[in-house]
Amino acid sequence: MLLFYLSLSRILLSLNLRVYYIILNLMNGQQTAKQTILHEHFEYHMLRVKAASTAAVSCITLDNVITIVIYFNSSFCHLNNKLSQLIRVKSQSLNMDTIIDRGTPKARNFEPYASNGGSIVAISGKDFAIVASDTRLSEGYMIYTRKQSKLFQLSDKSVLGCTGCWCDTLSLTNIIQSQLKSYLYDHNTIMQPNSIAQLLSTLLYSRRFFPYYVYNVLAGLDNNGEGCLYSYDPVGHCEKVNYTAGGSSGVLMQPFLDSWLGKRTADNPVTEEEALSLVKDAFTAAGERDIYTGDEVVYNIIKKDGIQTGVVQLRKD
Amino acid sequence: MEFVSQNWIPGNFKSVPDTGRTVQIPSKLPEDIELSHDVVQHGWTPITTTTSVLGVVFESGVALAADTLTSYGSMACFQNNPRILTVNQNIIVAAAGEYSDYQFIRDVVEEKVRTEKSLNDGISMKPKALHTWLSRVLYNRRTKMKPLWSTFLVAGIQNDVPFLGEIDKLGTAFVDDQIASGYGAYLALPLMRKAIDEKREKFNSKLTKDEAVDLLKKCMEVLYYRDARSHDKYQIGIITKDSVEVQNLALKPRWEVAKLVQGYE
Amino acid sequence: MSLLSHCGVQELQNSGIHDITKDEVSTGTTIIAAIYDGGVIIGADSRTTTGAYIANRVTDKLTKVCDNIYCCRSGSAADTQAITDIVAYYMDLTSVQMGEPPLVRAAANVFKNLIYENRHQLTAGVIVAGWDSRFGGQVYSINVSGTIVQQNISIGGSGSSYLYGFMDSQYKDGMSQQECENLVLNAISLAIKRDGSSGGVVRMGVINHTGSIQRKLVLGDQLPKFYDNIYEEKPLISSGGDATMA
Amino acid sequence: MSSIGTGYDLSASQFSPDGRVFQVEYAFKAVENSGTAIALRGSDGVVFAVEKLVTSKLHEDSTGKRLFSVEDHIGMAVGGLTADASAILDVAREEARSYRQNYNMPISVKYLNERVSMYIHAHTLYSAIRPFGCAVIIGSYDPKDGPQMYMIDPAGVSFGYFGCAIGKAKQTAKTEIEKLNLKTMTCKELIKEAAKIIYMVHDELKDKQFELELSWVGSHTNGKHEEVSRDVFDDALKYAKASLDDDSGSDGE
Repeated sequence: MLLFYLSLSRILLSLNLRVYYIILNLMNGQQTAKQTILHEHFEYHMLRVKAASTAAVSCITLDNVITIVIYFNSSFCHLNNKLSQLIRVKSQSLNMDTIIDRGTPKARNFEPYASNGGSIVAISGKDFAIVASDTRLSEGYMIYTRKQSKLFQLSDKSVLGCTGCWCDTLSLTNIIQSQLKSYLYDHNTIMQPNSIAQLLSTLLYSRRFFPYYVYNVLAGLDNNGEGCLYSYDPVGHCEKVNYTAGGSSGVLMQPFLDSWLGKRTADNPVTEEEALSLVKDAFTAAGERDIYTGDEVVYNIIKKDGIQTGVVQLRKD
Repeated sequence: MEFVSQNWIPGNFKSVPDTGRTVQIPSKLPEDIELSHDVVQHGWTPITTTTSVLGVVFESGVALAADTLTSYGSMACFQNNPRILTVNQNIIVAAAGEYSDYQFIRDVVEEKVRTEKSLNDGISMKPKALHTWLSRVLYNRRTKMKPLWSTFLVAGIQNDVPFLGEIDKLGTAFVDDQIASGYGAYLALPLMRKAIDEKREKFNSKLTKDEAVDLLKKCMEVLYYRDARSHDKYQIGIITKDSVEVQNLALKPRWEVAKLVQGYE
Repeated sequence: MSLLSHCGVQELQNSGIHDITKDEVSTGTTIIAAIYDGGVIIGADSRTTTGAYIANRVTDKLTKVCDNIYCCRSGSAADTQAITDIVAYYMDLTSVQMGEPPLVRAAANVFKNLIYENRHQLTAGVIVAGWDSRFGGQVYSINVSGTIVQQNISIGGSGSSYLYGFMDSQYKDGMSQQECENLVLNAISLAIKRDGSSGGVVRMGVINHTGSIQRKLVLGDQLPKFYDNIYEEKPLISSGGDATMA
Repeated sequence: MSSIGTGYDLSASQFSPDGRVFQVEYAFKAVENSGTAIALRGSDGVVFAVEKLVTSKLHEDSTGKRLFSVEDHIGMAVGGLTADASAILDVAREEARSYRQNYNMPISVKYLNERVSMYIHAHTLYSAIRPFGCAVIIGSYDPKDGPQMYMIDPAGVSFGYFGCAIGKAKQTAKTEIEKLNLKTMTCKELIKEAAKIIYMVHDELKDKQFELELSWVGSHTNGKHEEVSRDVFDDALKYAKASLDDDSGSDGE
């Protein structure tokens, strides 16, 4: 698809057709509020654009800007009006500034963060990396849903696990995903896990003073095909590790992993089977002691020939 | 507040107060100086509120329920404020929380739908798109610390499959087969989960439309008994592949149990 | 001082001395607007307070937006006056643009937009009432949070808490003008009797197809009288040999 | 044309010595090159009919429409440069949107007409911009005000009409419209007449192919502007063709 877009754009440009750039800024440029477009809404948008024109459409998503590049013959220029109207109305409907802007008010009773629970365990090995999360999404004593995986597949070589404040997780992962898409369009290659690791750190630190309240674990296969694992704090500290546990049961599971894996050497690497059973054991134990971890465990095993997924049942009380 | 009076400049009285962006630089001309005192802010809390909202997926669609009461503190202020919105043939939305924020979102969504209609290209919004859009709007507002104090349930049919999702005032968004907000999460959600699980275990199937509606009616009755901000008139919105309807209903509460109670032992 | 104080939202109080010069001037108020069979009746008390001090005892809280639309103000006097001025300007402009008197619905929506968008800086609750040839008499209630609700009868201000039950029991659809006037007068008088922040005289106005308001004034000493609930010591019932319990 | 070569027709901001603005007059010419569009205002609504010329057989059927809804309740027929008309449609929609946002009510067609004609007129005042090469007809129905219809020309001048026509055959169409007793006729009758007029004024020699577009707004559509249903369309088409055959038959006698 991408190559199609790239080649098409070159052909169209060489034919000297008119090129229209429509830049869609779906928010008001506030530094603190990064706007991302989740794929569903974005696809809906593109559907409309395609319906309005018979011309070629390619698109690049950035974190808070969507650039839609539309190539069409100048005789179709009235379509441009349609598109701009469509887009203008949508961006206006998001303009939520007050009539008299007296700046950001001091909201006294509003807590912008929630702790939505969930845990992540990840272990890397010689030719694989495994990352697992539970599927309980909760707040306080309320379980929102029992089937929310917290793993985000970023490419066929990397998976991100996030726990913490779910609304921040959604935003952060979508920014990453759109950045990765834009990287793909720019370079015609997927981003390697070590680069994603740095990107994630930078993104997190960009909100140093109003952090994304998210604990991240990035698992992947590096350039040599070896498992790699990066663990983060909410403001962007990044550390390459061999195994880690995070989230609401992080403190319960980390010592367990330490006891099994802490003294492993290169001569005695952890095997895939061993890693998987450790992950299962860790979650089973955590489910017994932590009300914010439970329901199910989903795990992704990243290997050179793809990502293998599985589910294990946990306590549902 | 003392430091405000130190920096107070007579001609500056009418200037727009602190925007929180600029640092005060005394060497600037008076009209450029923005005072750093607080605007009188009333607490960022909801005032005209509505209570729980429920949603359940059944085999061919989704049903939502919400009562029509808007409270002002503990006062049952407006008793006929509907809060289930028919967006289009694909989507219904229900809200809980601050009613004015619901009215705001309703107006914006209706505008989106109107624009969509006038384009006349045969494409209409689907529930996942609206769910996502709402999650972005609410998340942006919470990030600006100007939240829209509302929880929304988005229900509809996405490519022939029923869809139900929630977004809260922070932008926390998720999808499930049964969702309840507020008091409903404590009182109604267990009933809903039980009904759905039982049906699945016994018959390996989902609820039928009638079962789902009956379930919601039962839940609304329980909420009426135990939620002090609830009300006996309510609406149920039902969306399936071929129909959207919002019914106005009134509870028939049972109080006979009162006859059995005397004294406090 | 805010409207919220009576519904449990506490404001920070400085302990001890109360400095009335630092308090906002607010119309702790009773306001009413009700539809009758040919138009609307609006009514209000006349007390404006600064803390417990009565800053104005003969205030006019029925404020003209344009000839056929009035609003009843409650909350901060400054806020509501400023908003009303803006809306009056808008409506003046639109009546020229449209070539006809503005619609009540339009005015109410402009009020709502202003209050909703600035709700965290303002304390303003208004009832917009009026008559237009398209929809007849209308009442819109817009409260401090910017919720707008069209109603047949709306009550507002601190005194309204004492009136909800009374209004639910007394108001009927399709009342005559006289019935409705009496109801509004009685209601405000009752609220004045129980609400410390309401008082003074009762001002009323009738808006209908005539296109302008007919104003009425009932002075504070001419208000209807109600039961005073005064217990008078009665002589003991003499035991006339009747020992049964009554 | 007398204006050519005089140098007074290079800018919309310059008068000719005899007080004309040639750029605006050229804009009128642009409208006169397009297919005919008519609108008739009856007792219970407004009907629109457009002769949509099909310039290539390769076009899809529904492309290049010239009947639009500004909002649910207002219809718009356009003639002239479609791209310009599309821009006007955007402006009208934006007006309707902001009106609704301010007043929570649908915009009246009278006010919309004022706003849009003002906008079009503003484009006839400056040298830097080109006047709109299009004319638009807007129409709507309201239970209280009844049916209303306005036509705005490229100069920004607008009037209310009972019947109006723009485009190539506007003169012939107007003559035909004048024969109708518009004030007493209903939409159901008018839609047939409208179809007939479009078929009548279509010049088969110059413009080979065309598509008929029909829409209406009135009490029978609950004040909503809609394309007419398939049945109504077919009936109108049948009526138009039948009466055309009659006419040509009588001519032959």
